[in-house]
Amino acid sequence: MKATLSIALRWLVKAILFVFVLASLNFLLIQLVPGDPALVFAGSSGAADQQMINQIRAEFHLDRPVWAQYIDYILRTARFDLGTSFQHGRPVWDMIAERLGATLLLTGSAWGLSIAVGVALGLVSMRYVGRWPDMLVSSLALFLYAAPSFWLGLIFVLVFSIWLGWLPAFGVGTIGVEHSMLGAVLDKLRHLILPALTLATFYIAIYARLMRGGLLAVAQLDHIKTARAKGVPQIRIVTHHMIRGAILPVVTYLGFHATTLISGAVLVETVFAWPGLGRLTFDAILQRNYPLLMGILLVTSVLVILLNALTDLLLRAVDPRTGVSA
Amino acid sequence: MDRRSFNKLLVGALGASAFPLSWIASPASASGERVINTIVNPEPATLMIGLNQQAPTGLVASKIYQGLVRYDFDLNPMPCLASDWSVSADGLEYTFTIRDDVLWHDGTPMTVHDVIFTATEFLPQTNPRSRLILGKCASITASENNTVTFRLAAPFGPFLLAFDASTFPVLPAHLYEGTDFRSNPNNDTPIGTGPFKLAEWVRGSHIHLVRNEDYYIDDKPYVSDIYYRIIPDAASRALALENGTVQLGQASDVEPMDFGRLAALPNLTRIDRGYEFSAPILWLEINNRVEHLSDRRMRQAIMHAMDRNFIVDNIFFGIGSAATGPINTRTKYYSENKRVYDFDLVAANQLLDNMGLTAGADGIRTRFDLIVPPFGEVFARLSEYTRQALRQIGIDVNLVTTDVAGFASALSNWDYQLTFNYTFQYGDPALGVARTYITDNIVQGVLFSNTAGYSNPDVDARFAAAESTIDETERTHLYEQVQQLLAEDVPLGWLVEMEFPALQANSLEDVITTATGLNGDFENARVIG
Amino acid sequence: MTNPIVKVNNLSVSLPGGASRNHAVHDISFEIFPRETLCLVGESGSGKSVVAHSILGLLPNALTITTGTIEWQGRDIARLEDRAMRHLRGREISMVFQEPGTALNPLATCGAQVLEAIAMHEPQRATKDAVVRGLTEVGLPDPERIMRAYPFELSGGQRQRVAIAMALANAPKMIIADEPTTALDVATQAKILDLFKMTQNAQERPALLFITHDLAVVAEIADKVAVMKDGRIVEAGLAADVLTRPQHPYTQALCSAVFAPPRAQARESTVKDTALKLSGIAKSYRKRGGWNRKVTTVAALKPMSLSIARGECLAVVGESGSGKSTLARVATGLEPVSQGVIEMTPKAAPGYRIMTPTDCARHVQMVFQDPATSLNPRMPILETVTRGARAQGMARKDANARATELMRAVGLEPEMLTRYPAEFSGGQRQRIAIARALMLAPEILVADEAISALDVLVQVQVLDLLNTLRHQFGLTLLFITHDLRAAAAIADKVLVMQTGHVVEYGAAEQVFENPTHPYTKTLLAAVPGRRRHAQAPDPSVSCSLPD
Amino acid sequence: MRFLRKPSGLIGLIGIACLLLLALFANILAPADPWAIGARPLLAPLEKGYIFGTDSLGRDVAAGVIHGARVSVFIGVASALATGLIGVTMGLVAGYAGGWLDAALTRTTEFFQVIPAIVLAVVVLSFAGPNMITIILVIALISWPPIARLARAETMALRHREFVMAARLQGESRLSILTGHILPNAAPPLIAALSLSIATAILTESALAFLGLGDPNTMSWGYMIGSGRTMMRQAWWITAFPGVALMLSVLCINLATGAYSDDLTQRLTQKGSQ
Repeated sequence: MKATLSIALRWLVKAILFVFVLASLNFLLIQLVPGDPALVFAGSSGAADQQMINQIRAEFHLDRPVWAQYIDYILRTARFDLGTSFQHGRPVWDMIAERLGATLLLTGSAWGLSIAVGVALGLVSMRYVGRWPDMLVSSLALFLYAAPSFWLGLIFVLVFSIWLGWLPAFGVGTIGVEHSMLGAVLDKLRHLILPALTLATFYIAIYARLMRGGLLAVAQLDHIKTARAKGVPQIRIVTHHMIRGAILPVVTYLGFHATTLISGAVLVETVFAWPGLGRLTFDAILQRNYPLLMGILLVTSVLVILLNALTDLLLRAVDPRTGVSA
Repeated sequence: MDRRSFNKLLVGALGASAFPLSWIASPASASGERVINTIVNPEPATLMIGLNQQAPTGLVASKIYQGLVRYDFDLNPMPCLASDWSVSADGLEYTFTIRDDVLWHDGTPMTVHDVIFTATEFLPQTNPRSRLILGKCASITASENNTVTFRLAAPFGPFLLAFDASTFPVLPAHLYEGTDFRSNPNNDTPIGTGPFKLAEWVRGSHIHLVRNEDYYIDDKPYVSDIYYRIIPDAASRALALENGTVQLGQASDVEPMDFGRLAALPNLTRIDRGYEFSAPILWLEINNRVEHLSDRRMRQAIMHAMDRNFIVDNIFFGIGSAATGPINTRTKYYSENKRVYDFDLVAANQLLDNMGLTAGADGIRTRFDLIVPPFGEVFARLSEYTRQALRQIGIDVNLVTTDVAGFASALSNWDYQLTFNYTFQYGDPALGVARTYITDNIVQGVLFSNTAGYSNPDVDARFAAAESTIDETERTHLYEQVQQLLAEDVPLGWLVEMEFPALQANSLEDVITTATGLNGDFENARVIG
Repeated sequence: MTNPIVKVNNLSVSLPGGASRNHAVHDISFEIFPRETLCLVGESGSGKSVVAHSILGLLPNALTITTGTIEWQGRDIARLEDRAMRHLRGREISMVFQEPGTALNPLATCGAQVLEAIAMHEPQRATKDAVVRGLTEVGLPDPERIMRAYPFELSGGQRQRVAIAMALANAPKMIIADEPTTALDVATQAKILDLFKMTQNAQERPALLFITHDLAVVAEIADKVAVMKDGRIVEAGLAADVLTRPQHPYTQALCSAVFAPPRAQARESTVKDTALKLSGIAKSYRKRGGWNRKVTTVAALKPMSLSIARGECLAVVGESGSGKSTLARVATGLEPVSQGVIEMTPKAAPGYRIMTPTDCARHVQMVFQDPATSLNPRMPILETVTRGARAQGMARKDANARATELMRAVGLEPEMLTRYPAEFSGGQRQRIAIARALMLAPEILVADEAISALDVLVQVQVLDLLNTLRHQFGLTLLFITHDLRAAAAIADKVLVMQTGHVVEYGAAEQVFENPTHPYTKTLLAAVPGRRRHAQAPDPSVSCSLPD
Repeated sequence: MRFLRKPSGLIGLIGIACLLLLALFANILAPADPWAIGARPLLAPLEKGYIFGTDSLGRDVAAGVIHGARVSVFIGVASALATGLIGVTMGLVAGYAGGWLDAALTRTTEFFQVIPAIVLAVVVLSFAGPNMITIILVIALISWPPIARLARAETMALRHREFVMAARLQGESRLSILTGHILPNAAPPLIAALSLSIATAILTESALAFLGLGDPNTMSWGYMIGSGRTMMRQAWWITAFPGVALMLSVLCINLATGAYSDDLTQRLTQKGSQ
């Protein structure tokens, strides 16, 4: 037990150090972006004069030297105080919390959808390798991989909500309409289908190809021949001997996919008016909203580290060898 | 961990994420028959209208707060919180009689003290436009029987046009006096005197206003709920208007292309009133300090080269009309009597030849950079059109894109050659037009000032004179001369008189009754559906 | 006579187009009687493994049985469809494969895999105790731990025992063993062969079809033997007859290639100065702990000292994991020593001095084990051989000339220099590796298992080449091997290592004739073919290495 | 080039050939400047001889698609090369050097992955202004980490190979070993990954243009999709045709690369040299 504790501790220290370095680099990165938030804030209010701009600059602490701002930022981050957003005058935590729900719902379901459908397609194409289902799945995967997600989203909106009118084209839920508990959930799901599908298409293709490649590779390993020599039927060979090995590349990709989960969906969020963190990040940059942007980057990176740790654990669970290899 | 448990993990992950906390509470709402659903875009930063003059805040908060007066379509003042008003003969004293039967949303009675506090302490600190106008008052005093007197240092023609809800929102002294306005907790729960109160604000989704039961006009407002829905994407907003989920929207909510189509739909009508107070002009911003652009003939050639009707038809899709000069036809003192530049490539090339700018082998006389304003598709198409139009008279235009912050700093620090810009005219040239052309408003680092760097003493003198007299005929005469002078110098390439018509479902009535249009307080709005 | 349990008659299996020959195996016939062991022997590519796989229908889909039948207890199973064949596999005929490392499912515990073997055919018997019994039968010490362990946590020998336990799980009538001991080192090989023999004398012992390339193993275990070459059976019969009186010339060549039991010849030992001196050297590795294991340090080489005289050949023998390759790596400077000093005395400048990296390049070179990866597949031979010399500043013209000269020295035509490694056989590639090593005229040549990956006949040729080159160029040879027979054939001195330290050192004939250390004795005893010989009727008439 | 025998490889190559032809001879195929406002706006496809119709300013969509090919191919190939340059060097050095340098380079790779692509894009583009060069730089900065990880894995696998150790023993310098031995053997999988990154680069460029971060002076498919977005209902062709062109070219690149890497893995497993 003591070993795992020290390992966990070491991992924690490494994670904190990584976040600290990240926070500092975020700060540096954003200072590089030209343009002055005070001007943006004043500009968009339709009328501004020098006094107002100075007033804003003072209020946003932009008048203090950069290094002072940096020290202040690091100290506040250590206390988990992400400061208040310039334009909205509201604590960054609240703004992220509101959007986090929508983001996790969208990217989470897209993530789940892409794994489920991707792995299933991989299995189907393996089962009928060389025959028409395999060709169909491979070309479908290539098509999904090639289609630009935002263009596909627009086509989905054009077909499913404008021409056919089956699904709502935007937003997260119909507002101002009387809902029972179940009705609300159903309504959210109806709104979720198109954006989640658009976001998932790209990754469905990847997981299908990874799964198919994984299965083909495992099929050539010796222990499959041993299993056949033991008289194990083909179905059981696939389920008990092949899938677990073939899922390894899929699980390793999960780690990489996790990094894009949080703010990778800005395109889909733009097309479907989905109030997620991706769109918020994009707007925050345009408005040079430093505290909000740095808050999002910090939360994203912490989440990514946690997700990576999760996928590592998953990888260890699936393949005990990873624990030992040098 | 075999396949079955892997799937269980998968389903579990999906299930957990489907019930995030902040999502489940979907708002109950009153019966549907007296409800207005409309759009606000982008989501306002705050609803405290005293602190923030941005458009979305004004759109929503104008139902919660009220000014002393409101203006009819011809910009004549009408009673609001002030039941009556009088102007002294010498134009120096304006006395308003304040209603004594008004309650704040939290039940406290609204008094003269609130007006004095708003005029002397709150607005000068937070609203640059009010600060400019209130700064002209020598004294602001309350006198007996509920009246407030504004004593001007010198006569100021358009003074009466400065007391609507956006320029002069009356604010609750009992909540803000002696506090730091910006960090006052009440900013999250706006308390006004208007016909509607804030019920709920779900960030990223909608703002729900509900009827003010103790409004000082008994039977008003007729509508029970207003929902401002936050829809970031233009195509989605157009769809909302089309399928009726939203009954009210304005031209800037959708792309010009969609507006024409939506207006033609049976369930929607186009309202061409309600933007007289803002009535902006869109112009090609020309940095008069840049070589060649400082020469009047180059600017005149550019005016000749831009086909303004093509722009109105194909970029604004009919929402707007060709601009002829610095003052919008809907603003006071507009005058026809000035030089107008029609679309004439021969004249344009002639002017450039006179300047001695001969075209090189590739047909190019000179090059300019044009910054594409990052405010949507209209400006992108406009920039692309300008590049092709000026290409025909030998001027090669290189487009430069940037984001809001880049645009703001380039424009205010004069770090540009060509771009586009527009400002609201607030009904009177002294309020919205003069600031763009007078020499002493050339201030670096400030937007909406004389960024082009144009300076003409004759123009300065006439603007100053017109501002400090209340004699209508003299003001009309002076502004006519200003328009003639500016038409000769062409400091800016006036292109389009922007219009902001509203789109209203047939189920609504009397929604737009004032010159501020959708920024009115919907006191008379009615759902007849 | 009871009829044979399996009868293969004129079996032919076709190869896909573009292969070296059109048939993997052609017109193969043999019989195996109950409780009898038949050995199929031949070099790699002779088709012996194809025969084994075709019996159980495990041929890769590129190969198909074209003619012939395989009768199992009177029924032809050559083209049996999968469902019926599955009833046979693992129940009546089971199979053990060559690579213990990959034959077991890496992601499942050994216990689960043995249990599965039983559960496939007699679910009611598939209990924990049955598995424990199976594992103890194959001589695994701690069956409880082995059941829960994953294959990668066991040694090669243990993994092969688990594979055999799986094969014996349902008391099959026949076991097919496809080179089960080739990947193991000598001592473990001996134990596994004993295990197979032990299953032979059980009362209901299964027939055994044993595939191998090593005649010594045939001598150890076979009742009958069939010798295969290029897909045909060239000779077959009782093991004793075929081994002692080989008729077919190919069998005779094979027999002669099997080295005589380690009876080294006396060598003239003119004492010369010491070429290489390793004093008090040791080497330990820091193995990075994984998720829940701490960082551990492994002492690969415990402190030892050693010196090699100029022109002498020292053979370092020991099982895998004994530290002999680490010694090679350290001696060539490929890896730094944890402690101790390595000194050498180049011919040109006598007198000891500490070996520096540039010394390695000029004075010490190495020939590696696996011909497939010892040459860069993407580089023509000329470039591979001359690149090192040119890096040391030799002009292109001289380097090419020397390369041509060395190619002849190692018995290859210089025109081959322009070709790529893929176009050469294993033996040829090892010759090229030797030519590359000699390019810089080193004084010390280290051969780390240089011949163990080659076929028997080729091993002999390469060993002869090393010997002749040693004398021709006056090289000092450090020959590292696990095969005592090869060591005996070439070494002047022998050093025996066990788990990182030296157990015995001395002249070759002294160590092989009367070893002092018990470990050396067990190693010698484990050399296959040696003991059976003892019981052979006429020990003098045996395969012995013509001098 | 045996992979041509596979149908997918063939289709892919033919597609790429057409794309290159389109890109190289753009001004011959469509002499009119794609930005020129020549005709009535919003003509439907095939109306008045405009096969793909015209957009909201009356510009010929077909000319746009053809000239767009040039931009996409150029940016695709150039950013793939830039990605390869950064990724392979980082991967090789990290894989071969090991120790603290490896740790440092891997941390940098991780950092570039954690930072959302959009933030990186805006920082670079607003700093240096969007033009062809900065867009290529941005795409390279976004997509080099996966290439670096692949190159590092390949190098670490090859580092302990016997022919590398032999080269070290022969006194070859690190650089000569990296370029002579490691790179040629690591090349095939890297080439497959890099050709895939051409496809992703084209997609990323179109995404940047869609978000308004593209180069305003170049007619690219992404720009056309973005500009037609708001008029999807009345003028679907403005968005549809560049979208289809974009998808077809990415599809062909994937087909060809897929066939090449399948053939490659087959050759490697047959030879069983690994």
